Amino acid sequence: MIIVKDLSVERLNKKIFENINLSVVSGNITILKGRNGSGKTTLIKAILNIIEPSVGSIYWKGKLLKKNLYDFYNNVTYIADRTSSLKKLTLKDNINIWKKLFLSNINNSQIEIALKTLKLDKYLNQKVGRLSLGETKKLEFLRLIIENKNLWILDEPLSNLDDDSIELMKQTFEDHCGKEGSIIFSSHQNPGIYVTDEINL
Amino acid sequence: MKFLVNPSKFNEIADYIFKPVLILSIILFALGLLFSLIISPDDYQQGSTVRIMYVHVPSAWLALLTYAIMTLYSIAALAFRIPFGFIFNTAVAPIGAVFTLICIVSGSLWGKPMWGTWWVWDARLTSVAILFIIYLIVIFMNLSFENRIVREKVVAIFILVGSVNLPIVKFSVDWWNTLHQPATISKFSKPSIDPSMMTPLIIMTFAFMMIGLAIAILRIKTEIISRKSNLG
Amino acid sequence: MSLRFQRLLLILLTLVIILIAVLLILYNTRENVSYFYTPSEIDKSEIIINKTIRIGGFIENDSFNKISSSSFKFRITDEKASIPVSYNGILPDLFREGQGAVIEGAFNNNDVFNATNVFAKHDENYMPASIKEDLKDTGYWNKKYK
Amino acid sequence: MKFLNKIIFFYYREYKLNLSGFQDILTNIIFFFVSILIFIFSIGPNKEIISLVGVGIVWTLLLLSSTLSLRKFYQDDFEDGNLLILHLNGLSFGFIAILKTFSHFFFVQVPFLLSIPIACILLNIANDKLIYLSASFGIGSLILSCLGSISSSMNLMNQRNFLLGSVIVMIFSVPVIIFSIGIINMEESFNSLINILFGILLIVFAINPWASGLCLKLSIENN
Repeated sequence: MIIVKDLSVERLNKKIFENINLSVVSGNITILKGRNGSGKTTLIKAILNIIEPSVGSIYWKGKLLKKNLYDFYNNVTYIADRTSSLKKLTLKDNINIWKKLFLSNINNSQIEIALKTLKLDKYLNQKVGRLSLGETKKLEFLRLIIENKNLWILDEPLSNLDDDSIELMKQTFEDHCGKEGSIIFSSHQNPGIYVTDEINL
Repeated sequence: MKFLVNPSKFNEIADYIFKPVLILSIILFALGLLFSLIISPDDYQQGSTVRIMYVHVPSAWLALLTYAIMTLYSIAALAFRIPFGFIFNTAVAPIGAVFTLICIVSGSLWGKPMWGTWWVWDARLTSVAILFIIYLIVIFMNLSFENRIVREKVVAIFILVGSVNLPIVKFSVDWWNTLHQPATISKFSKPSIDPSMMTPLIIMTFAFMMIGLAIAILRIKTEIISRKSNLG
Repeated sequence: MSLRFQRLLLILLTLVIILIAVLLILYNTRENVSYFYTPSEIDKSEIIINKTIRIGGFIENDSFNKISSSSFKFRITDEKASIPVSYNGILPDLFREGQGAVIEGAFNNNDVFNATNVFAKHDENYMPASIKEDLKDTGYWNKKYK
Repeated sequence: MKFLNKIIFFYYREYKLNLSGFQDILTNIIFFFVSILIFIFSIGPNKEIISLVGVGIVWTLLLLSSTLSLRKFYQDDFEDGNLLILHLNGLSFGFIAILKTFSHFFFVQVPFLLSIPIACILLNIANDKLIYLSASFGIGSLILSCLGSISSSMNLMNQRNFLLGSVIVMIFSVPVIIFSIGIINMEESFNSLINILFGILLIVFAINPWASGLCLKLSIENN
């Protein structure tokens, strides 16, 4: 799916990382490891074609990423470290907006099941602002299921999650890889998730 | 012509021409003052107050000239990715602002004897005031962004948006002015300046240009050095 | 359509829009937002009585007479046609014969233009005082000037 | 067809976002009326003066009130990371700028447009002037929204003084004010002045996607 060829990025003449090589095939999980501020988010932004790499190039399905950006964006879901749900609205509205905005063909029953597993179903009519940080982060993962795309890119998904949520996270990752999806995620701890390849920054 | 674009080349040329430019500007200024204050005659209607024109008009031209050059450098910096354009913008913005300030102050000084008040909402004075505010916004923008890359590009974009809007503002202010005080019979009398008053005007304009150039060279060199130092 | 071609199309579209806008603005200013008519432009037939218009021109030499401290009669001309004007109010200090002026008012029925206000502003020609003196000696300059 | 749905559902999101916090729109309108009140108290209730100055007051206050909600343009979505998600959803930055400008027009300027008649009653402005006022504000408000979009996208990364954005909008809206008041006061050259205002709208509308788009891209890149 994605091939990254000796990528290096410079910001204000400071080298953030250099000649990173990565090839993501459907069904495998890549973890970007490194302590805080080691450029994990910058690498993700480079993959998402938001930052211009100074050296190296990225290929999507064989072609240069810049060339068929539209197709790339149709197949990727990006979960940032910040929660993108609208604090002023209720959970229900947020889910509605996501469903409509991403033209997803998910039927409501699947969303109910996901909400139950994430133990968020009882907050359905509450404003997102009242939820705790961990719960809002879990709500963010609901977007993965709603968008239903085959490449997931997550930035620090496991930060401030409790143990059984991490367990749940492992479960959803494995299901997704089972269905020919692929995942790239960054983490500064050691999550103990089965990982096909690893990049240390 | 490389020195217009490449910082290191600019430094070489700058050291080379700085001294002569400075001396030339002092000579021109002395000559200009001599001409405008002593040799050139009074005006038949305004008497000697017309001498303020020899400072007012050149500073207005210089203010516009600086803004035009800054626009060119912004286009170069954004479209053709020439970093020297950003250096030029941050360095020259205050110089343009000072020229506009001189123009406004001399304009209001000229207004006192002629119209009896310190400030008249005359078309030219109003558009120069707006240009001054745009310069101030450019300077404030340079001060209020932390991230250098964003700061440079946003300032360049603002200058470009400003350069598109300036003619519209000038046009609308002129129209507004004729609405309230209809212009003199511009259809009949072309503003004619007697040759004996034209020479000091030209000398003063070149004097202003030389001084502006000298200060610009100094500021651009400091900007280049400051960028090299905190990047290193 | 490749990305580059789409981008080019958008740039072209923007330039076309800006061009249309500029033409629109320029066309509309010259078309009818004229600031004032000149005496020759006003042809007597289609004058609409007491519709406020503005007339610009020179004050005709020795057509200026003062009826009372605040009412005056003079003629305004552009060397092609001249219009009698009656005005009551205070005249601006730069107002004198041969000087440019713009008057605002309306025609009354016996086609005398009674002005409601008069704008006279320093016309922008700068002429050294010395030349003014020479003109005076040669009598070419009109004596009534202050 | 998919693209059209995206636009419609973008506005569904904007509708939900703006109408949920109904008090934001109401506070704008209340700001507008309170400032009219203050003008009345400062000038005095004398009918003639107010009707003479009324049109100028209405237009200035409309301009000031529309610079109030500049923060709501991109700042909130930028901080949530929603701007990036919208981009990854396939909308280019320039296109997001256009959509946001129209959403600002619908949710902020249209309420003002509706509150103009009441303001005209308060300020004793004649009825025919009311028609010209709403016509000129109809076009003028879109120009103000475009200028607001440009200035707020410029100030996304500007931590220190966000007020710079409103100053930018005010400086560039001088022609809008001049020609709009011209339209209202000079009935005879109405259609030529409306065309001039429309010309300015075209220019600003053509610049908006490029300037705002570039600034948004910059801010997300260097966030």
